[in-house]
Amino acid sequence: MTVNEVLPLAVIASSLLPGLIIFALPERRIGLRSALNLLGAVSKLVFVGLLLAGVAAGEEYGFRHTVLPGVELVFKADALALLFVTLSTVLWLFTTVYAIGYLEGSPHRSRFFGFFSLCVTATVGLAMAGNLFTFFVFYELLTLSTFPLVVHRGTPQAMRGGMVYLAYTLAGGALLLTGIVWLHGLMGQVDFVHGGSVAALGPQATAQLKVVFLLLIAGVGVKAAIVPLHGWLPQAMVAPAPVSALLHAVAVVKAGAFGIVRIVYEVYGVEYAQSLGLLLPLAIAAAITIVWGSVRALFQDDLKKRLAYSTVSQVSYIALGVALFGPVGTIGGLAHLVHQGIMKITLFFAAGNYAETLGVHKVSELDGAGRRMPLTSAAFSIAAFGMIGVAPTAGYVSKWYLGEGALAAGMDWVVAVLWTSSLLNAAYFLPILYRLWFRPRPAAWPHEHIPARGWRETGWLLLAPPLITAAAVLITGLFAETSWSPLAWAKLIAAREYLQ
Amino acid sequence: MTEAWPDPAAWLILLPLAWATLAFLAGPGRGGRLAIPALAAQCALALWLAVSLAESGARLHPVGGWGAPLGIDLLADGLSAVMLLLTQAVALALAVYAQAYFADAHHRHEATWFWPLTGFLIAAMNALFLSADLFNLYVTLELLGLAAVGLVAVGGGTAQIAAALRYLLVSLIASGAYLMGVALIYGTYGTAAIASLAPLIDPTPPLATWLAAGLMVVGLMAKTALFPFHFWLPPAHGGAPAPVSALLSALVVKASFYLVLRLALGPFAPLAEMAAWLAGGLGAAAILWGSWQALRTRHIKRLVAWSTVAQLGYLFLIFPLLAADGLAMQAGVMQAVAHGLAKAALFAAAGVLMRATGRDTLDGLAGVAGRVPLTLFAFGLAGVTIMGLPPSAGFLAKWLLIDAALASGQWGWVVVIIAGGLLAAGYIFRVLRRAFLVAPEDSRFHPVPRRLEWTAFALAVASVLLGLRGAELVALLG
Amino acid sequence: MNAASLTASLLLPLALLLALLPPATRRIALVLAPLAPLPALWTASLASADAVLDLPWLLLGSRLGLDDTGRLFLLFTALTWLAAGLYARAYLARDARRTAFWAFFLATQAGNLGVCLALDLASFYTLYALMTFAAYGLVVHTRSAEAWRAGRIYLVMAVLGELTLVAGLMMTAHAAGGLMIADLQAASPPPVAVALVAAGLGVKVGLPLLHLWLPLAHPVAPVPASAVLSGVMLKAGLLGWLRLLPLGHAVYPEIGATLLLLGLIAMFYGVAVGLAQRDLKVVLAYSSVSQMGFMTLGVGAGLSAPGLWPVLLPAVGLYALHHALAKSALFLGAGVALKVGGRAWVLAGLALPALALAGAPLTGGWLAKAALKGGLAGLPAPWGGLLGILLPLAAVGTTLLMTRLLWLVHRLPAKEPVASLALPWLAWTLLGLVLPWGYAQRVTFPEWAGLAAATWPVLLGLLFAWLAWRGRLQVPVIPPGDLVVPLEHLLKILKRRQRDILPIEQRLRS
Amino acid sequence: MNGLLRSAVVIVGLSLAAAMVIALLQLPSAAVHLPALVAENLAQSGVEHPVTAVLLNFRGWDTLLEVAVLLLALLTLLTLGGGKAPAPAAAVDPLLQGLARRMLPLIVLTAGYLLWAGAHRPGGAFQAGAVLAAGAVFLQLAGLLPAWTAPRRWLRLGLVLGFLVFLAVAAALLGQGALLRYPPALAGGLILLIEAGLTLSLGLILAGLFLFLTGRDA
Amino acid sequence: MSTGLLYALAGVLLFVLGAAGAVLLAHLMRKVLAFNVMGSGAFLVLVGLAQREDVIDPVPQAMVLTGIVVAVAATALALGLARAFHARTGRTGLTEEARRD
Repeated sequence: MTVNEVLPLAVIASSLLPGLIIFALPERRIGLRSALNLLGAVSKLVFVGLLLAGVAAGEEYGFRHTVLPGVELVFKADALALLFVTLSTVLWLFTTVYAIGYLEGSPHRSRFFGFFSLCVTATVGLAMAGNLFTFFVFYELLTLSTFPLVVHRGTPQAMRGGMVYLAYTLAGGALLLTGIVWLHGLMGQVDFVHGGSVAALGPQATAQLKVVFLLLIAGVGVKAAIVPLHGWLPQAMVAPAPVSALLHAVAVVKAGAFGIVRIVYEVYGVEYAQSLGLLLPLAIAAAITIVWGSVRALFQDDLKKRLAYSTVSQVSYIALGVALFGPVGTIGGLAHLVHQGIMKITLFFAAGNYAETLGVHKVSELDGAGRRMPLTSAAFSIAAFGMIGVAPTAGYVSKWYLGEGALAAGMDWVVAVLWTSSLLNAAYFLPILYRLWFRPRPAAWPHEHIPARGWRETGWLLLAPPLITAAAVLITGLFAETSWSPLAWAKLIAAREYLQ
Repeated sequence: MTEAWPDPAAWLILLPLAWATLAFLAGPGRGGRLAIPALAAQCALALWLAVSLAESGARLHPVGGWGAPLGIDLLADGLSAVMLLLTQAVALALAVYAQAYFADAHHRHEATWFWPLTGFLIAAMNALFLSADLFNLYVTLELLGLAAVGLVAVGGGTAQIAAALRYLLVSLIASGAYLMGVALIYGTYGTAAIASLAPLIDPTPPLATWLAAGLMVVGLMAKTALFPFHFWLPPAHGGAPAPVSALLSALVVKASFYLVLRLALGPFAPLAEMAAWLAGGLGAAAILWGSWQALRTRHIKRLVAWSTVAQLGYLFLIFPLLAADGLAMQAGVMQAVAHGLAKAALFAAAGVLMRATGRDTLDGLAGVAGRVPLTLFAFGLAGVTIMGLPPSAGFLAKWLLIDAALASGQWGWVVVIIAGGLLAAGYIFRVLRRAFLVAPEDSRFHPVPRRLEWTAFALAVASVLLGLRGAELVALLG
Repeated sequence: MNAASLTASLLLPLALLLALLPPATRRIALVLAPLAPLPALWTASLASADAVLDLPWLLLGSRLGLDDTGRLFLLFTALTWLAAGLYARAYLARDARRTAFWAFFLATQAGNLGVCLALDLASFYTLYALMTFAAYGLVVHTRSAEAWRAGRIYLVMAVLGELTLVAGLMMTAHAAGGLMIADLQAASPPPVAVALVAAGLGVKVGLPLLHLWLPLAHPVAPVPASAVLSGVMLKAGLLGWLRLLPLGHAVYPEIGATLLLLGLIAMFYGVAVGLAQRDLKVVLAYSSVSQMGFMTLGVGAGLSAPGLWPVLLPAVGLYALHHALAKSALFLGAGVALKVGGRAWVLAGLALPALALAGAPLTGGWLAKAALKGGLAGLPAPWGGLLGILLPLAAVGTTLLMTRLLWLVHRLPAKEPVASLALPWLAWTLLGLVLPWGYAQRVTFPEWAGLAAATWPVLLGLLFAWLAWRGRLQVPVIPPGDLVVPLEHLLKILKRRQRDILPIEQRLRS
Repeated sequence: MNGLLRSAVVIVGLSLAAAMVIALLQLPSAAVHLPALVAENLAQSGVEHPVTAVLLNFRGWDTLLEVAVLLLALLTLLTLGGGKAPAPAAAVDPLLQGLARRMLPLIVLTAGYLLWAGAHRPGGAFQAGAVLAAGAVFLQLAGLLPAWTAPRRWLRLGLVLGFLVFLAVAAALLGQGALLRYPPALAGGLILLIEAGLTLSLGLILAGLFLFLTGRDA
Repeated sequence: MSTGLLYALAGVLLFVLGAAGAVLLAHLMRKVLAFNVMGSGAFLVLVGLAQREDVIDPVPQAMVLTGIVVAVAATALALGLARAFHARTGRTGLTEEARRD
C-alpha cells in the first residue's frame, strides 16, 4: 500500500480506533477518554491537512477494496471530499471539546463518546466515498451511530425523537439503496467521476434514470431534511446540545446535502442532469423547503426547535445551489455547506450554553441573557446574523453566490425565494437577539447550574468552542476571497466539475 | 484419493461424531472441554477444505471407495464449504458461550446431555452438507432433526417438551414426505445418487418425478419453517436455553434450506422454475408475517425467533430469481451465512440480557444499556446484519438480491425486500430503545460472566465484518 | 498615507468600540469616543483624489477609496458625527446606559463612514448593514414603550430594505459582471434590479410609504442620535442611490417617473403631516421626509433623463450637504430647546437653519434649491413646467413647517441653560451656514435675479403662518408614523387570527 | 381442529393419492440398474448376502449414521430429566419369571446366530440387537430387570461401544484413502467386528429405549 | 401388474392415509401411530416400486432397513416426549397449546 492509499484510511481510523477503545473504557477513566478523543481529533486534523496540501498540489488519494465481484469499497479524497472532511474534522474537534465540558458529570459517557467518534468516522467515510456503494455504507453507518446519541438521555421524549429519526432515515436509506442497486444493475459499479457517468447509458435509459434520480434524491433528501422528508429533524432536537451540533452542522444533514452534490455532479453530471430536466424540480423542492422551514421556525418557542427548523431551511440552500445550473450556483451551494456548518454549530453551542448554564430552553425565557452571558450571546448574534445573510458574515457570502448563480442560470425567481427566506430568518432570529440584549433580565433564571466567575460566564470548555466558531463565521465571511477560504475551495471544485 | 493426509471433509463428520460419543461417555454435563478444542480443529479443517477447494474446485469422496450410484459420494464444493465454515465457526463460538452459560448454577440442569447432542447435531449438519445421495441425506436429516428436538427438550420444562414434541411431529411428517419423494425417485430412475440423477431428469419428466420433487421440497420447507409451516419454530427456538436457540436458529434451519437449494440447482433444476414463484411468494409472506409477529411479541427470545421466521423468507425469495444468473444463489448463501452469524449473536445477546435482568420480557430491559453495554452493542451489531444495513454481510445479501430482482425485472420482490428490512429495523429497535431507557428505581441487575458478553460480541462483529470480505465468499461459491 | 488614512477612518471607530467592551479600557475609550470621526475628516479634506485601497482578499473583493461624491459625503458625515459626538458627551453625561449608547454610536458611525468610502458592492452593503443594525441600539436607547415600538418598526422596515437591496444588488452585479462600483458605470441592469435597489435604499431615504419608521425612530432616539439619523444616515441611502443606480447613462422612464412622483408626494406629504404634530422632533422628522423628497426628485430626474445628470449630481450633492448640516443643527437645537426651554437665543439659533431649510436667500438651502431647480428645469414636459410651479410651493410648505417648529419651541417653558450643550450646537449652526458656500463653485451659481424668486415663497409661508395664528386655526392631530397606526391594527387582527389557526394546524400535524 | 383444515387435508390427500397412483401406473422402467452392480461387486464386499453388503459396505455410511440416530434418540430420552425412582417390577408372575430365566440363554444364542448368519443370508447386527433388546424387555416385564434411570459409566460404554468401533474402523480406513473402504482381504473380518460391536450396543440401545421410558413417570 | 407395483400402490395409499392422520388426529399416540403408517407406506413404495419388474433389488431393501431403524428411533423419542408431556400436563394432545402461540 502506498502513502496515497493509506492516508484516506488513516483519516478514517483516527476516529474509529479511539472510538472503539473508548467503548471499552470504564466510565471513570475521564482523563484517558478525553485524551483519546482529542488525540483522535488532532491527528485527524493533521492527516486532513496533509491531504489538503496534497490535493491542492494535484495529488490523487484513493483506496479500493473488493467486497463482491463488481462491487468495491472505494475511498477517494478529492477536492469535494476534502471540503466536507475538513469541515467535519475541524468542527468535530470543537464539538468534542464542547461535549467534554457539556457532559461533565453525566452518566454513560463512554458510550456517548464512543458513538460520537463512530459518527464522525461515518461522516468522513461518507465524504471520501468514491462510489455510490461506499457512500451508502457510510450513510447507513451514520444513521446507526447517531441513534444512540439522539436517545442518549433515555427519556421517553428522547425515545420518541430517536424512533422518528430512525423511521425517517432508514426509510430514506431503503429508497437510496433501491436507486443505487438499480443503477448498479444498469451500468455496473457507479464511481464518482467529474462530470458524471450515467450519460453513457444513452437515450433509451432516460426514463429509468429519471426514476433512479428520484429514488436517490429522496433517499439522501431525508437526511438533508428536504420538505416533506424533514419531520425527524425537529424531533431529534431532544438530544444533548453537542449531538444537535453534530446532527445539524457536522454530520447528518450535511451528509444528505453532500449526497445531493455527489449524485448531481458526479453520478449524473450536472450537464446531463440539466438535459434530463432534473435540476428544476430539485430547485423547486429546495425552494419550498427553504421557505417552509423558515415559516415553521417562526412559531417555535423552544429555542432548539427553532434552530432545528432553521436548519431545515438552511440546508436546502446547498441543494438549491447544486440545482442551479452553472458554476456560480455550485460555488454558492458548496460554500454554504461549510458556512452553514459553522454558523449552525455556533447557534447550537450557544443554545446549549443557555440550557446548561441557566436552564433556559425557551426563547421566551431568554430575556436579558445577553447581560448574564455576553460572550455566548455575542457568538449567537454573529451566527444569527450569518443565518439572515447579513454582511460580512459567512452566510452573506453564500447567499450572494446563490443569488448570482440563480441569475446566471436564468432562474430569477430564486432571488425571490432567497429574499423571502432571509426575511423570515430575520423574523425568527431578530426577536431572539432583541430578548438577549434589550430586555431586562428576570429576577431568577430557571435553573442556574453554573455561576458566573468574573468574565467567565460559564465553563471555559463550553465557552471557547462557540467563540471560536463565531469568529470563524466572521472570518470566513470577511476573508472569503483569500485562497484558503472555503469559498476558494468551492471555486476549485466547481472549476473541476464544469471544465471537464 | 491417495493423498498423504486424507480428506478434511470426512474428518469434519467423524470428528464431531467422535467427540459427541466421548462426551456421552464422559457423563452428564461433561464434554465442553472436549468440544471446544475439537470444534476449533473442525474450524481449521473447514478452512483447509475451503482453501483447497478454492484451488482445485469441487471434490468427490466416494465412501467405501465404490462411487455413485452403487456407493455414497460425499461432495465438497464451494456451497458446502461455505456452509461448513459457517457451521463450525458459529458452533465454536456458541460452544464457548455455552460452557460459560451452563456453568451457572441455575442452568446446570439444562446441560445434562447438551454436549453430546450438540456434537451429533453438528455432525449431522456436516454430513448433510457433504452428502450427495438423496437417501443418505434422508438419514442425515433425521439425525439432525432428532438432535435438534433433543436440544429443544434439553431444558426439561413443560413448554420445552411441548415445543420439542411439536417440532418432532412436524419434522417427522416432513421427513416422511421427503422419504416418499426419495422412494419415487429411486423407483423412477433406479438410483438416489444426485450425480447420477442430474443427467436423467429433463424438463419433461414423468409425473412421478414432479410428485417426488414436490413432496421433498414441501417436506424440506416444513423443516426450514417456511411460512406457513413456521408455527413450530417460535416456541421451539424461543423456549430453549440461549445457546440452544442460537444453534437451532442460526444453523439447523439452514440445513434444510441448503438441501432445497442443492436440489433446485442440481437434479431438480429443470423443474425449479415452475415452483419458484410459489417458494418466493411464501418467502415474501414469511418476511411480512414473521416481522409483524416480531413487532408484537412481548418476549425477547420470541422476538428473535420470529425474526428467524422472517429472515428465512429471504432465503426463499431467491428461487424465482435463480434463472437470472449467479446473483441470486450468492444472495441466498450470503443471507444464510449472515443470518447464521447474526442470529447466533442475537440469541446469545438475548440470553445475556435475560440473565442480567432476570426477566424475559422487553419491558424488563429498561436501563440495560448502562449495565451490559457490550452485549447491547452486540445486539445492535447483529441487528445491523438482520436489518440488512451496511457494511454487514446481510447488506451484501440484500444488495445481491435486489440486484438479481432488478436484473430479471421482477419488481415486486424489491418492495418485499425493502419492506422486510424496515420491519426488521422496527423490531430490532424495539429492543434497543427500551435498553436505552432510564432504568426504573426498583430494577435489579445480576452480574453476567464476561465471556458470555464477548462471545455474543464476537459473533456480531463477525456478521458485520464479513460484509467486507464478501468477495472471498462469492469466489468460493464459484 | 492614503491607505493608512482610509484604513484609520474605518477602523478607529471600531477600535474604540472594542475598547469600550472590557472594563479596563472603558474609561479611556469613553473619553476618546467623540473624536472617532477625526481620521475620516482628515481623509475627506486632505487625502488625494486617487486614494484607493484595494483589498481583494476582503469579503468578495473590496475596494475603499474616494471619488468626488464620496469625498463630499464623507466630509459632512464625518463632521456631523463629530458634532453629534461632542454634543453627546454632554447630553449623556449622566446616562446609566452610556456605554451601550457609545457602543452603538460608534458601530453606526463606522458603518456610516465606511459607506462613504466603499467602492464595491460587497463592502458597501456590509457597512450599510452595520450602520442599519447598529442604529437599532440608538433608536431603542431610552427603553421606553415608544422606543420599543419605534425600534420594532424600524427593524422590520430596515430588514425589508436590506433584503430588497441585496436582491437588487445581486441582479445589478450580475448585469454588470463585477462587484466594483466602477463596473457599474457602464452597466444597464434590468429595470427590476434598478427598482429593487431604489426601493431597498428608499427605506433609508424615507420614500413615501417606506418612511413609516422615520417619524417614529428619529424622535425617540437621544438627541445626538437623532441628529445623525436624520442628518446623515438618510444621506447614506441617497449615496447608495448615487452609487448603485445606473445614473447618467441609461434611461429608465418608469422608475424615473415613479421617483419623481414619490419625491413630489414626499415634499408635500411630509409638510402636511408634519404640521399636524405636537412634538418638536417629530416635526423635524417629517421635515426630513419632505426634504428628502427634493433629493429624490433629482435622482428621479437622472433616471428619466440621463443627459441632465452631470448637472444634477452636484446639485443633489449640495442639497445633501445643506440638509445634513441644517437638519442636524435643528435636531441638536431641539435638544437644547427641550432642556432650556423656548428662550430667545434658542429661537434665534433655530431660525437660522430653519431659514436655510426653507431656502431663504443666501443660505445653503438657497444655493442648493437653485442648483436643483436649474437641473430639473431641463426635464421634458410635463415635468419641467410642473416642477417649476410646485417647487416654490414646496418651499412655502417648508416655511410653514419651520414656523410651526419655532412656534412649538416658543411655547416651551424656560429652564436652566446648559452651556455644554449649547456651545457645540451654536458652533455647528454657524458652520452650517458657511460650509455650503464652499461647495457652491461646483454648481451653477444662482443668478442674483433669482433672489426674488427665492424670497417670495418664504414670505408667503410666513404670511400663511401669521394668518393661521390670527385665525386660531386648530391643527388636527395625526399620530406620528401616520400609516403605521392602521397597519398595526391590521397586524393585531391577523395575530389574533393566527392564534386561532395555530392550534388547528398543530392538531393536524399530530 | 377446524373443519376447513380437515376438508383441505382430505382433499389434498385424496388428490395426492390419485396423482401418485396415476404416476406409478405410467412409470417407465428405470434408467439405472443397481442390482447388477451389486451382484458384480459382491465378491469384493467381504460378505455374501447382498443386503448385508449394501448395508455395511456399499452403503455402510447410511448405517453408521443410522446408529448415530438411535443413539441420539436414546440421548434425547435421557434429557427429559431425572424421573421418579424406578418402578418396582410390576407383575411378579413366577411362571413368567421362570420362562424368562430359561429363555435368556436362548435369546443370546439366537442373537449370536443372527449376527453370524448376516454375512450370507438374511440377518445381521440389527436383527441380533433387536433380539437381545427383546430379551431385556422380557426380563423387565418379568420383573427381573429394574427399569433404568441415569446410565452408569459401564452402561454408557456398552451403549456406545458398537458405534465407537464403527467410527474407529471408519477413521482408520480413512487412512486408506476413503471412509469405510475396506481392503478386500480384511473386509469380512472388519464387518464382523463392527457387527459384533453393534449387536451389543444396539441391543442395549433398543432395550434402553424401553427401559428408560418405563423408568420415567410410569 | 407386478406384485412390486401392487405393493407400491398400497404404499401410496398408506402414506396418504398416515400423513392425513398425522396432521389431523389430535391424540399424540394416534399421531405417532399415523406417522408409522405413513413411514410404512413410504417403505412399501421404496421397495415395491424398485422391484416392479420383479427383479430383486437389495439396495432399497437395505435402505428400508435403515429407514425402519430410524423410524423406530423417532417413534421411541416421540413416545418418550408424549409421555413426558402427558405426565406434566395431563393432556394427550397439543392443540390447546397451539392456540396459545
